[in-house]
Amino acid sequence: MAGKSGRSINNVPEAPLKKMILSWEGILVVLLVLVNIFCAFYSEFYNLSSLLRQMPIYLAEVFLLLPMAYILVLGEIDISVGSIVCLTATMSCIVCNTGAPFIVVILTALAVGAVCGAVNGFILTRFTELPPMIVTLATQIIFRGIAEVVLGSGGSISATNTEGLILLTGKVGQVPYILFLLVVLAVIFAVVLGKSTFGRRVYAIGTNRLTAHYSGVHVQKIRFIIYTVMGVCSGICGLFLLSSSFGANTTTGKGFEMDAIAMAVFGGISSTGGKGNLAGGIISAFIIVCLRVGLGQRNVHAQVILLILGVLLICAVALPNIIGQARRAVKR
Amino acid sequence: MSDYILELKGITKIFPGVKALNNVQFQLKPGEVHALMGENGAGKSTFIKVITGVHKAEEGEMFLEGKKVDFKGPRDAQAAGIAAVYQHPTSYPHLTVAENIFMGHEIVKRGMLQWKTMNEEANKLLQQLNADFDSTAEMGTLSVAQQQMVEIAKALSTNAKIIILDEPTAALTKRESEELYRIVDKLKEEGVSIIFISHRFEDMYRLASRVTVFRDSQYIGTYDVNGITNADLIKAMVGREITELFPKPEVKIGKEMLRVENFSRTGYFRNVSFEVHAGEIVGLTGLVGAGRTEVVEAVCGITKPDSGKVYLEGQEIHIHTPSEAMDKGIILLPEDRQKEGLIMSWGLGRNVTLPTISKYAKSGFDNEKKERELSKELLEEVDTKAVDIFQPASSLSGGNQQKVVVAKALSQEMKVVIMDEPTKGVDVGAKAEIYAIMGDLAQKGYAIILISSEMPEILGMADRIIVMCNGRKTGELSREEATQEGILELAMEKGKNAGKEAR
Amino acid sequence: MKEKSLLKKITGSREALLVVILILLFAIVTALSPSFLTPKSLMEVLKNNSVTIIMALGMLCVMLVGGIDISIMSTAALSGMTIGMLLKYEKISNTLLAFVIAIAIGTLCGALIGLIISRADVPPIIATMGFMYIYRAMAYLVSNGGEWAGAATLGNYKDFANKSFLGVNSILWIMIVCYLFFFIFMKWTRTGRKIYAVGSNPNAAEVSGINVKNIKLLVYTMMGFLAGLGGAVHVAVYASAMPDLQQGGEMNVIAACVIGGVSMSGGRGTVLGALLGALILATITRALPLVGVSALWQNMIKGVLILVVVVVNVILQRIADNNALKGREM
Amino acid sequence: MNKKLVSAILCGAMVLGSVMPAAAAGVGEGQKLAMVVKSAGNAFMELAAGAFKETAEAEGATVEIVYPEAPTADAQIKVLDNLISQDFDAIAISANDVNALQAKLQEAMDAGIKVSSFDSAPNPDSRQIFVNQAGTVEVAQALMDAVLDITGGEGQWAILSATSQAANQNAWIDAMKTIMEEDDKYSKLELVEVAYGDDLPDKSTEQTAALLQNYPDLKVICAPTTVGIGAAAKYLQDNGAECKITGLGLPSEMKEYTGDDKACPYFYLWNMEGLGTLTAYTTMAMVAGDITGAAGDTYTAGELGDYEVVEAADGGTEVILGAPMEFNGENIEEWAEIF
Repeated sequence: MAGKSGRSINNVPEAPLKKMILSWEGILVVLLVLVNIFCAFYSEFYNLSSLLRQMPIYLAEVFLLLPMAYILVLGEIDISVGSIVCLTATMSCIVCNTGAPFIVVILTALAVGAVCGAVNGFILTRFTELPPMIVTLATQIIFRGIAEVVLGSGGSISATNTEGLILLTGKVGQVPYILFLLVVLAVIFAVVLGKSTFGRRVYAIGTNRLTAHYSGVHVQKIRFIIYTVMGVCSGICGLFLLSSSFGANTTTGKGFEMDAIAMAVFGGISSTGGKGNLAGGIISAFIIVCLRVGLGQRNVHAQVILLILGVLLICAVALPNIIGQARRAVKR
Repeated sequence: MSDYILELKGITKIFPGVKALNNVQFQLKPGEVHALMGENGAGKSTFIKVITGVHKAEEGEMFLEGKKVDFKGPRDAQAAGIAAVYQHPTSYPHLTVAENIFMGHEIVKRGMLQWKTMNEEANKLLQQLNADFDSTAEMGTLSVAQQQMVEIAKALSTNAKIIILDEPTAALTKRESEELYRIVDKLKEEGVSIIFISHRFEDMYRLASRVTVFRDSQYIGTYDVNGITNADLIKAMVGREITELFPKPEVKIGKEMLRVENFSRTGYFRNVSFEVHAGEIVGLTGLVGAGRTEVVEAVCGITKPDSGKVYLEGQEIHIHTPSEAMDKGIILLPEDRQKEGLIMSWGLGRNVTLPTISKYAKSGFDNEKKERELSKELLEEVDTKAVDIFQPASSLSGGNQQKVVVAKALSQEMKVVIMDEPTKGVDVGAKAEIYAIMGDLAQKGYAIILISSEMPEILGMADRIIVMCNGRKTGELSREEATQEGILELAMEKGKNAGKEAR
Repeated sequence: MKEKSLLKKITGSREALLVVILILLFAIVTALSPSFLTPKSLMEVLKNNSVTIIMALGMLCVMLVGGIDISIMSTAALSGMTIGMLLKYEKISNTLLAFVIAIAIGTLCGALIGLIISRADVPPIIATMGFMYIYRAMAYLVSNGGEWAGAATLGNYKDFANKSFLGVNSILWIMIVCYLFFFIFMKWTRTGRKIYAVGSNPNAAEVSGINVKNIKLLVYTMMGFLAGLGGAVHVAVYASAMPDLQQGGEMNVIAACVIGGVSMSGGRGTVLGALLGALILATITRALPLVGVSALWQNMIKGVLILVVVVVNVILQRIADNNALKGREM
Repeated sequence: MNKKLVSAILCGAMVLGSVMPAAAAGVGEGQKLAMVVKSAGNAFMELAAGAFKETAEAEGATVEIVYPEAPTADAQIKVLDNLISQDFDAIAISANDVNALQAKLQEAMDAGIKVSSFDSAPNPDSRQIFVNQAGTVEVAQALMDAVLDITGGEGQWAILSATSQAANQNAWIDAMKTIMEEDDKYSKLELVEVAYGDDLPDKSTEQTAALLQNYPDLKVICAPTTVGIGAAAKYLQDNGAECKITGLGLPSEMKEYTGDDKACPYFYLWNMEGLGTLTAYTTMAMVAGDITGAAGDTYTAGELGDYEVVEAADGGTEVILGAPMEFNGENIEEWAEIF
């Protein structure tokens, strides 16, 4: 080739260990340990078994975090998930009450979730001009609205056939099934996002959508898939909520979208797209769960807990920026 | 009173980790057009931003009409009569032309903006520039050339004594450039001093009386335009001699690779047909907005054509998505490197492998080792000036970014390579290298389509030249019969075949 | 030239389109329920949606610079609750003073958000999500954990919403003043145009000497100002202050702006558009129970209508663009 | 690094959040009781919670009032999980949903925690007793009679409820419908609509306005919810409407609107503080083993007197505080001072 200067370009990455310790995830792990130490001192009831016992209801929300991380990496947002949770819980409860085999109930939840997610995906990929925020805001109202219609004037449905649901709340020793399922799914989602070609393309779309399109990435297809998976995971969340309350009502899952987004952002996944990874999101989810359990065990006022979470959230994003700015200022 | 209207001495500007300007100097005489040249990354743009107060220099002094000045921000420079027209139009697409012109120095009475007066004033300025649009038009609906005109009108509106034009012709076609020359001449007559940055030698010869050259953040020298040869100037800029700018190899033209028939897309192009053969470089030219880019984007599945057929090696193919085009070996190097070609915040390696990542992945999971090796190999093949494959694409100069785009194309199995303005904003040294790569690809037997607005480039590299005008193919010239004038005539054949006159 | 004037017509007629939609809505609702189109009924629509209508102005500014603020209703709750408690415990009794305090609190809250967003580069959705929790929690703390300030404890303040000046209800006056001010501010002042400039092209704004950070600070502060005012108006209109007032209402404000043609990516949107968007939303809310839609179906239909309005907007825009292309010379 | 600061702030916040118990001697000596309310920021609940805490602490018990983060069943499940971890002796709860808490409350009962409920009952399987503020039928009867009285015996009326899933609201509405069907004297009354204001002032106002526009001859709106009655009363009074309002509300909220010439001639409520006190005694009696929560149990609730556990309409058991109180133009001033 002409003009060849024989210049060599380095392709050996930095030592991964060093990178890992200095990363946000490293800091989060330390924080997780600190939070647990703090909680153990703060609440006399805080121990592994109480944590494991109280965890399931919180973990149900973490299922939403997994695909939400993908959506945030895309640079988008889905605020309809809480309503999808409500609708899936409602529909699967109805199916459950007909005495259908439990597998049918599970499939119903997943299918309803998938359909809702696909509706979001369809509108968003068909009308790419529309911002996800406004579309999912509308479907948020619609999905919960459908649940309200289905639930009728009581606004609540209770499971009469709880056999299968009890199965879901089972435990191995002290460890609830939900934790196993969550860990398995979390590993899958994290690896797919971090290591697979699919994940790489998601980052490409989130960083520069146009370049991704020109480079042959199926932008709309990937968006559609992710929104649909978001729906499916909402279905899983709905199923576990159903099993923890043996019923559903019009407020089921309200505000879950914000919780999931908060966990992801706290974990270093930027809402502007293209940045962060699921490991951080999952660690931060556990930090938040542990903190809520620990504070809750001393009956700290719910609003105070939310206040603390709000402060933490802003600090987590603002402090690194402020420190970075200060560092740059000092350098100059 | 000093001889110079503007003089800068010993300017040093440091960005975190880089010395962007190292002890440079510059003198501007009243009423002269002074060209500022140098390769990309030589520090020209930073220097301009120091003059206009956007950046503050760490060291050095600046004198305006002999008086030492110290700008705290762009406003101070504006107030002192310095106006700049930046390389990328710094316009507000959602606002009207008048607003864009008067942004920052609006006409205000009792705290209220005077829209009527501003619109009228803006129209006057636009008339001076022979603009064909109104001051109430929305900026985003204008063409790049028109936007450039607004920028110049903006500079005029401040009654500036010194106007800085940073690569104003980069996005302009020949005809539009002529228009710009006329405006600059007129400004000169009115006694305005002009600093002119450009990669085009023709701009410099046409306009400037003196030229200052920067290289590697340093001042190299100031020359009289009449007293310096092309070769010397290139040597000053690049630091070495470039023997041949257009190394067009003699290649035996092979069989037909790609044929496009009666391609149409409403509002963009109509009934476009052409073909490319193996080993052939076909130049596709015309004015900006003639539909060149739109045609090839439709061929590559980036947009959907309304009608028409595409044949690859004689077989009709149907392409619906960019990835289908790539699978078939039709590779597009897009026009806008930063927005379409590269992910600027990503490392070079990942950029190179983005289109091909799944080809060597193991059951959907990325083979990072192989990926790193492949990207190193490809980046070295095109001789990218980079330290490692992890550095972000944004850290490279324009020419090297273009090389990464080429490497990205090379990672795929190619049959037809479409290069859309591959040397836009690329300095002269890197240009030659890109032409060399192009020639090399042709020699290897790939069919190449070169889209370009630069006449010398088209004339120098293409075997066959297709000219488009207003969405139609207006002519086809062989290498031998092509002349600058001939191409221009075809490119401006506006309305000759079209039904009714525009407007 | 032809293409340009066509495009201009389309962008210029966005508001005209909204007016058409609004008139259509009015016509349909009136046909189904004639009592809708009476001055009294319309006045109620305005009054009952005054908080959304007022705050849409602030959201317009925030969205013009490409931001978003989901903490506004928490800010409103904090300021509304604070004056509610002050009035209840008779620390203050003057209506004007109450308004001033509420607005001051709102402005402070907004300024803090603006500082975090502009100085620490926190994405707006994250920063305002954090403050949504924080300010709401503070509203609870201010209310001593959940007291209400009811009509009886609000003294003269509660009568404010029923008073009229020059035959026009005081709440309507507030809206008129706000909209007039913003209409002039956004169109005729430098600062107003700077907001558009920052949203349209932040880099260019920086280069041309606009302090982008301060403009961002300004819009969130203005949003806070209006949120504080909204809190005070809520307390006046409903004669009660509760710590959970207007919870979830921020989405109405955002929806109003988007329906009104305000772009979420910044740069595009007008005061008139925000007003029309808010009015369309208000009409839908009002109309659903009026035309006899069963209570159970109301939410769902409201969601569908919002979706339909934004999708129809996109489709019309596409048709217009397509026509513009067809009109192009070849 | 920066996180240290954050945890320091955290510690501060948490210290604020915890409450030190006060010691005394009484029935509740050494008992650890928790009350779970529907949500924070509900003035109505605060009255009962305050009385509960005061009464139980006076009797020597330790009391925690716990607030879920949102007025939903999910949030209450999280709170219950926390309480089960903490070895409470009893939980008194006002349920956000009839059935949703069953699993958790059963888990609590299995762990030996006594579960009483007040204000809004969970289903019979998830509680040991329900302290009913006023018998459902009694409330419905009172409201029906008020409607009959205010309409003058005939005409249209409507109900403005809270949310469609509010358990107690639905129970009253159903009971009112039953009463209306069973007795001939209500035959000239026409219930035109049940509207839901979601306990939001703006939505309640909107619904009230819609009711008036759709049914110009509407004579009475019955709103068995505090936010709804307040918003509707304000709307009716501001507009000088012919239509009157009655229902259940807080005297302090309704003071402005109550009286013969005002929007609300009279309305009802039980003694919210009494409800808290009775819940406290009932809960303490259960923990002490004086009662099991079965029908027929009797116990003394301090100065409130003796109470007997009876069968509830839903198949569980309950104690009934007493008949609802009527608030009218004559006594509203006096009661508005109290709650």
